[in-house]
Amino acid sequence: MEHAVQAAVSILFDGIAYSMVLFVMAVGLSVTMGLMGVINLAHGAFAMAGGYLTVTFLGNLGLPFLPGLVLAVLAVGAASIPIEHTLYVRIYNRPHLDQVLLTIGVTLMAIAVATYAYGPSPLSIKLPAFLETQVGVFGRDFPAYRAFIIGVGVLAFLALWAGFERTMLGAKIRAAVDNRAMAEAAGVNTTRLFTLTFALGSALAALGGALAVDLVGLTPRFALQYLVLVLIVVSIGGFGTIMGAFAASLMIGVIDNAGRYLYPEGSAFFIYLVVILVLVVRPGGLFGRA
Amino acid sequence: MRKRSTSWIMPLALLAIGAGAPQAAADTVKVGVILPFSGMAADVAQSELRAMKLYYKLHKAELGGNDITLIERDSKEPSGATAQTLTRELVVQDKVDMLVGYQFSPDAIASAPFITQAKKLAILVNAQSSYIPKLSPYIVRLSASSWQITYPMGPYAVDKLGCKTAIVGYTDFAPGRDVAAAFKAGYEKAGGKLVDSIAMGGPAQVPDFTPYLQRIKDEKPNCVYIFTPAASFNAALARTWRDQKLAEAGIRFLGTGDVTQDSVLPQLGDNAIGWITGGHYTADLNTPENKKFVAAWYKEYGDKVKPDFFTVQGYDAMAAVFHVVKTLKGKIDADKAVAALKGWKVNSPRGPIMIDAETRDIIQNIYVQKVVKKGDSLGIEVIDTIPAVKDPCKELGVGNCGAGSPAKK
Amino acid sequence: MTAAAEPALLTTVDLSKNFGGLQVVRNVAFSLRRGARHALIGPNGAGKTTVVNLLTGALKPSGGSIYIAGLEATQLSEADRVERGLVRTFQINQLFRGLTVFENIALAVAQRRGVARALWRKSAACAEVTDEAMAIIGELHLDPVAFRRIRELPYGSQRLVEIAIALGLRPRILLMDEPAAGIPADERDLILGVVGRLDPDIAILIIEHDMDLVFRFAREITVLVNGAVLMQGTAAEVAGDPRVREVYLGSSKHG
Amino acid sequence: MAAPESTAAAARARSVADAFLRRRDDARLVEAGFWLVALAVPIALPEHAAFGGQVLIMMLFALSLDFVLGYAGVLTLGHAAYFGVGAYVSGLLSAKLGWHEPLSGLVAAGAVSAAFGALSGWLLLRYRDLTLLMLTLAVSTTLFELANTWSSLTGGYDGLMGIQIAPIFGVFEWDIAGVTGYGYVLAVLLLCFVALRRFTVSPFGQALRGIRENTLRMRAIGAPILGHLTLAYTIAAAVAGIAGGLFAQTNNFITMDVLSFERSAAVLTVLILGGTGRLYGALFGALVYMLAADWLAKLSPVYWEFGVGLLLVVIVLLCPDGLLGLYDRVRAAFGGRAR
Repeated sequence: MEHAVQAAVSILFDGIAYSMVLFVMAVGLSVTMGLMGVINLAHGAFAMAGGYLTVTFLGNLGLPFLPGLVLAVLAVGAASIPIEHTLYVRIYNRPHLDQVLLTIGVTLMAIAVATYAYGPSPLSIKLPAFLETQVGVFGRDFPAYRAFIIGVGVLAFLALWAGFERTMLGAKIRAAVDNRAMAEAAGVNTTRLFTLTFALGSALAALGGALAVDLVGLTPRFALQYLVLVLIVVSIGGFGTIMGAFAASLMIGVIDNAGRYLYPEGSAFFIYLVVILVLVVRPGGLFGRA
Repeated sequence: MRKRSTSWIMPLALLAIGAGAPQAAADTVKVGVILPFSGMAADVAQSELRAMKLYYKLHKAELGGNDITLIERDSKEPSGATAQTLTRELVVQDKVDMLVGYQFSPDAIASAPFITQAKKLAILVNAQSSYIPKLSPYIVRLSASSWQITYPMGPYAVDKLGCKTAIVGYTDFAPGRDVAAAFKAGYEKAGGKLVDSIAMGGPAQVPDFTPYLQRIKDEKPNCVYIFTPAASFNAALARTWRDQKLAEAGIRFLGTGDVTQDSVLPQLGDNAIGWITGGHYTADLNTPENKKFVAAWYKEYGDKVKPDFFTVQGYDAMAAVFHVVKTLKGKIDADKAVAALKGWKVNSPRGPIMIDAETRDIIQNIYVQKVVKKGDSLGIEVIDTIPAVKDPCKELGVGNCGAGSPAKK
Repeated sequence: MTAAAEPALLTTVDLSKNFGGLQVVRNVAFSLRRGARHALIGPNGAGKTTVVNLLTGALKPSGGSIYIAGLEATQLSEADRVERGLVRTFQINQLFRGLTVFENIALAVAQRRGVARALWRKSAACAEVTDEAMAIIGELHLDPVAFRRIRELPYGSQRLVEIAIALGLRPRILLMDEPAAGIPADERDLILGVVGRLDPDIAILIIEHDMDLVFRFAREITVLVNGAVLMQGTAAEVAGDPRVREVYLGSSKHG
Repeated sequence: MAAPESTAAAARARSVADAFLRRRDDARLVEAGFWLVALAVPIALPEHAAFGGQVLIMMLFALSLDFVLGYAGVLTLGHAAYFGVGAYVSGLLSAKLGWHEPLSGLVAAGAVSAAFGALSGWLLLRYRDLTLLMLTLAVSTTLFELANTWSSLTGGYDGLMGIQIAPIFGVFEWDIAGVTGYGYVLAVLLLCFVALRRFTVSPFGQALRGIRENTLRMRAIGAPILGHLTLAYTIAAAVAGIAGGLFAQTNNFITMDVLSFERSAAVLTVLILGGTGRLYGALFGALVYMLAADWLAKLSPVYWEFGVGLLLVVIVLLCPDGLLGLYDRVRAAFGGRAR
C-alpha cells in the first residue's frame, strides 16, 4: 500500500515536471496557430535552437546557468523576428499545405545546420549546485532541477494567463484570435502583433528546449522528436488558449509518464490512442471551439 | 575474377613499370562500401570509413602489385531497401569484387539473398543481429553479435558481481529485445533471478527514462542490465540515473558496450562513474596493438574524436579485405575468399580475433569495462577479460538462432 | 391564382437561434408561396444571414420549425434540403475560383442529375450536363467568358456565376443573399435584369440592404430588427411604415 | 425565338463545350513520350533497373497522394500508413502464409489497404485542418508502433524476412539486376495511372476539385462531402497499398520503416516538387527527387537533408505549382499556351 502511494507520488511529480516542459514548448505554438492560423512545424526547431544556444553559453562561454538560460531564450526570440519577416509573412494567407511544407523545410535545414555546427552526438549541460540537490515531496526525494522546472512552468503559465487576461496586448491578441478582420477594423496593428507573438512563442519554445536538455539530452533530432508531442498538446488543448495548452500538457505528461511506468510495452501507442479518442470526440480540442 | 577484358592501357602500364621483376598484371580490387553516410548514424559511418582508409594507408605496401579502390555508397535510413538496391547496383553496374559495410541489421538482412545470388563476399562492419551470417554463405562478420556481447555478462554478473536479482531494460525494438533475451538466457542459466524486463520506449520516441528508472528503483534489484542504441540516448540515461539516485539505492549498473561508447563517453558526465559494461573494444585498452592504432588514428584525424568500437570494426573489416586480396593475389572469387577468411586469426587493436570456420562469425574477447575518472574526463578501465567468446546464439541454437529463427532455411 | 391552393413552398414557425447567451434570431415566422418575391431586410447585424443559414441547414436552430412544401424539414441535412429544391446564393462569392465558369455550373448540374458519383464516365460523355450548363450560360449571357477561370473574371461576372450555380440546381425556392453586394452602380442593372427574368414559378427570398433594389423587386417584405420581425407586409405597406423608416433607414447610413 | 434557331445555338454551344472538355481531359501525344522513355530505361540502362524500379514505386505512391491531396485537397501527414499496410499484406502473405504468387498478392495488398482507407477515411475526413493533420499523423504513428511492438509477426526494425515471390505469370523470373521487377512495376504503374486518369476526368473527379476549391459551396449545392472524400481516400489507399505491395515484392524485404513519418514526409515533398493536381507532377517529382537524392548523396551525403529543406522552402516561396507549374509558366512567357 505504502509502496503504491510512493509510486503514485513519483509518477505525479515526474509527470508534472515533464508536463511543464511540454507546456512551455507548446503554448507558443498554440497561440501563434490560433492567432495567425499558421501550422508551424518548425516550432521544434526553435526549441532545439534554445537548447543548443544554452549549451554554447554555458559550456563554451562559461556563463552561469540562469543568465545563460535567459540569454539563450532572448537570442532565439530576437532571431525569430527576421525569420518571421522574411519567411512566415509569406505564408500567413497561403493554404495549409504550403505552411506545412515550408516549415518542414525550415526544420530540415535547422537539423542540418545543427548537425554541422554541433555534430550528431548528444550534448548535455552542467547545472549549478543549487539545482543538483534533492527536495523531499511526500516522503520521496526528488531532484531539485525538476522542482525548478515545475516552478518555471507554473510561473510561465501564470504570467501568460495574467498577461492575456489583464494587459492591453493580451486583449488585442484575444481579439485577433477571435476575429482578425474585426480586430483590424478596431485599429489593432495585426502585423506588429503577429511579429511580437511569434517572437514570444519562439522564445518560449527556446526556454522549453533549454529546460529539456538536462532531462533528455540534446541531439539535432530534438527538433522532430518533440514536435509530435507538442502538436498533440496543441491540438488536444485547442488553439490559442493558454488554459487549454496548460491542461493538455498536464494530461499528456502525466498519462504518458504513468503509462510508461505501469505498462512500458504499450506506452508507445497509449498516447496516440488518447489523441485519436479526444480528437474524435472533440475535434476542436478540449478547450477549443468545435 | 576480374571480368573486364584487358584494356589497351594495360600493356602501356606494364611498359611504364619497366623491365623490373616480371610480376603478374597488377589488379585493382573494387570494394563496394555501403554505409549510412547521411542520417542519424552518419558520424558512425564516417568513423568506420576513416578507419578503413587508415588501415589502407598504413598497410598499402603489403598489397604488392595489387591495389584496392573503395566505391562508397550511402545507405541512408535503416530500411534495408536502399542498402539492397545499392548492393545490386554495385554488383551489376560497378562490378565490384566484394562488399563491405551494412551498418544496420536490416541492411544486411535485406541484401543477404542478393549477396548469395551474386556470389560476392560481404564483410559486415556492424549489423549485430546474431543470426545474420546464417543468411548467406558469403557473409563474414567482423563486428560482433549482440548475444556475444551480452550473454557472457549474465554469468559474470551472478558469479563475480554478486547480482542475485536483476532487471533488464532495453530500447524497445527488435535489436533491443534480442539483447534482453540474451541477458535473460545467460543470467538465468547461471542461477540469477530476473525480476523484470522493461521496454524503455521505441527508438523514435523522446528519450525520457524517468518512469522506467523509477520503476526499476521501486523494484529494488541488485543490478540492472541496460541496452540503448549507441550514442543516441546515453547522456539522458546517465543524467536520469543520477537524478533518480539508483546508485545510492544500492543498484549496480551493467550494460552493453554501446552505452559507454568511447567517443560519446565524455557526454555522460560524472553521472556514469562506476558503470560496468561488457563490450568487445574500448580505446583505453592497454595493449601494444591498440596503443599503436589509437596513436595512428589521432595522428591522421586529430584528437577531437576518440576512436571507438565502430572505428575498430571498420579497421578490422579492412584488414580482412587485405587478407583476402593478399591470399588470392588480387583475383577475387567469393568461395575462395570465404575459405581464406575461415579460421583467419589476427591480433587486432581489440585483441586476438578469429573468424569461426563454421559460422563465419567473429570470435573475440569480451571486456568487462568500468567507467572511471581519468584526469579531467572519463575513461574506461578494463577490470576483467572473458576470452575468445563465440556467438552463443548460434552455438546454443537459441533465441533468434533457434527453431523459431527467421533465418531458418 | 392556383398557387394559393397549394401549401406554401417554405414556411418557418418561431425560428430562433442562440449563440451562447446571445439570441440572434427570435421567433421568426414567414412563408413563401410559389412565385413569391419576398425580401428580408434589416440593418446590419439584424440576423438576416443567420436566418439564411438556418433555412439551408448550415446552422441548427435553437427552436422553431422549418417546412419545405408543407413537409417538416427542420432536421434535414443541407444536401436533403437542396434535393427538395431549396437553394441559396452567397453574399460573399463562394465560387470554385480555379475552375472555369462552365465547370462551376456543370458541378451543380452534375450534382442535381445524380452523375457526380460517376467514376468511370468521362465528363465529355455526360452530354445532358454539358447542354444544361451551356443553356444557363446562354441565359445569363456569360458565353464570352464561359471557359475562363473565375479568378480571371471581373467582379460583376463572378456575381452572375454565383446565381448561375444556383440555377444549375433548378431551385424551387431560391435564397439570394445580397445578389448585388459590392457591385458598382453601373453594373447593377445587369444583375437586376437577371434577377427580374428568373422563372416566375420560383419562390425567391432576397436578403437586401439596398432599398432601391428591394422596392423594384419585392412584392412582400419582412423587416428584421435585432433578430425579431419588426413588421411584414407589401412593399407599399412597409415603405409607408414610420417605424421601418426610423429603425431601418436611420441606421443604414452607417451600413 | 424560333425553335430551330435555338436548337442550332444549343448544338453550337455543345460543340464549343466539347472542344473545351477534350482539350482538358484527353490524353496528349507527349504523354506517350514519357511512357516510351520509361520503357526504354531497362533496355538502355539495365544496370540501373533496380533503382529505376524504386523510382517507379515512388511515382505510384505519389500518384495516390495526388489523388487525395492534389484533387480533393485533403492534407495528410500519414499517407505511409496505406503504403505500409499494403507492403505488410503482400509481404506477410508470402513470408508467413506461403502464398508467393505476385499478382494476387498485389490485389490483396490493394484490397486490404482500400478497406482500411475506407474505414479510417470515413472516421477522419469529417475533420479538417490541424485536427485532420494530427489524426492522420496519429493513425500512421500508431501503426508504426504496432509494427514495432508486434515484431514476432512483422520482424519490426530488423525486418520481415522470407518473402519469396514466384515468377510473374509463372514465366518471368526475377533477376538480380532488377529488369523483371522494373517491367512488372512499370506495367502496374501504367494500369493504375490509366485508372486514376480516368477517375480525374470523370464527373466525380470534377466534384473532388470542387471540394478542394470551395467545400462550403460544394455543401451548399448538396454534394455529400464526406462520401465523396471517403471514396477518393479509399481509391488513394488502394493505390498506395499496391505501391507498398510492389515495394515488398521487388525488395523481398520490408521493415517497419514502410510506415514511418519520414516516408509520409518524403512523398509529400515529391508531390510538391512535381506539382499537385496533375498526375504527371507526381511522376516527375518522384523522378527528380529520387535522382537528386541519389546524386546529392553521392556528392556529399551529409548535406542532403539541408538540400531537401532548402528545396521545400524555395518551392513554396517561388514556384508553388511545382516543377510542371514552373514549366507551364516559362512556356507561357515564351508565347506557348499554359495548361
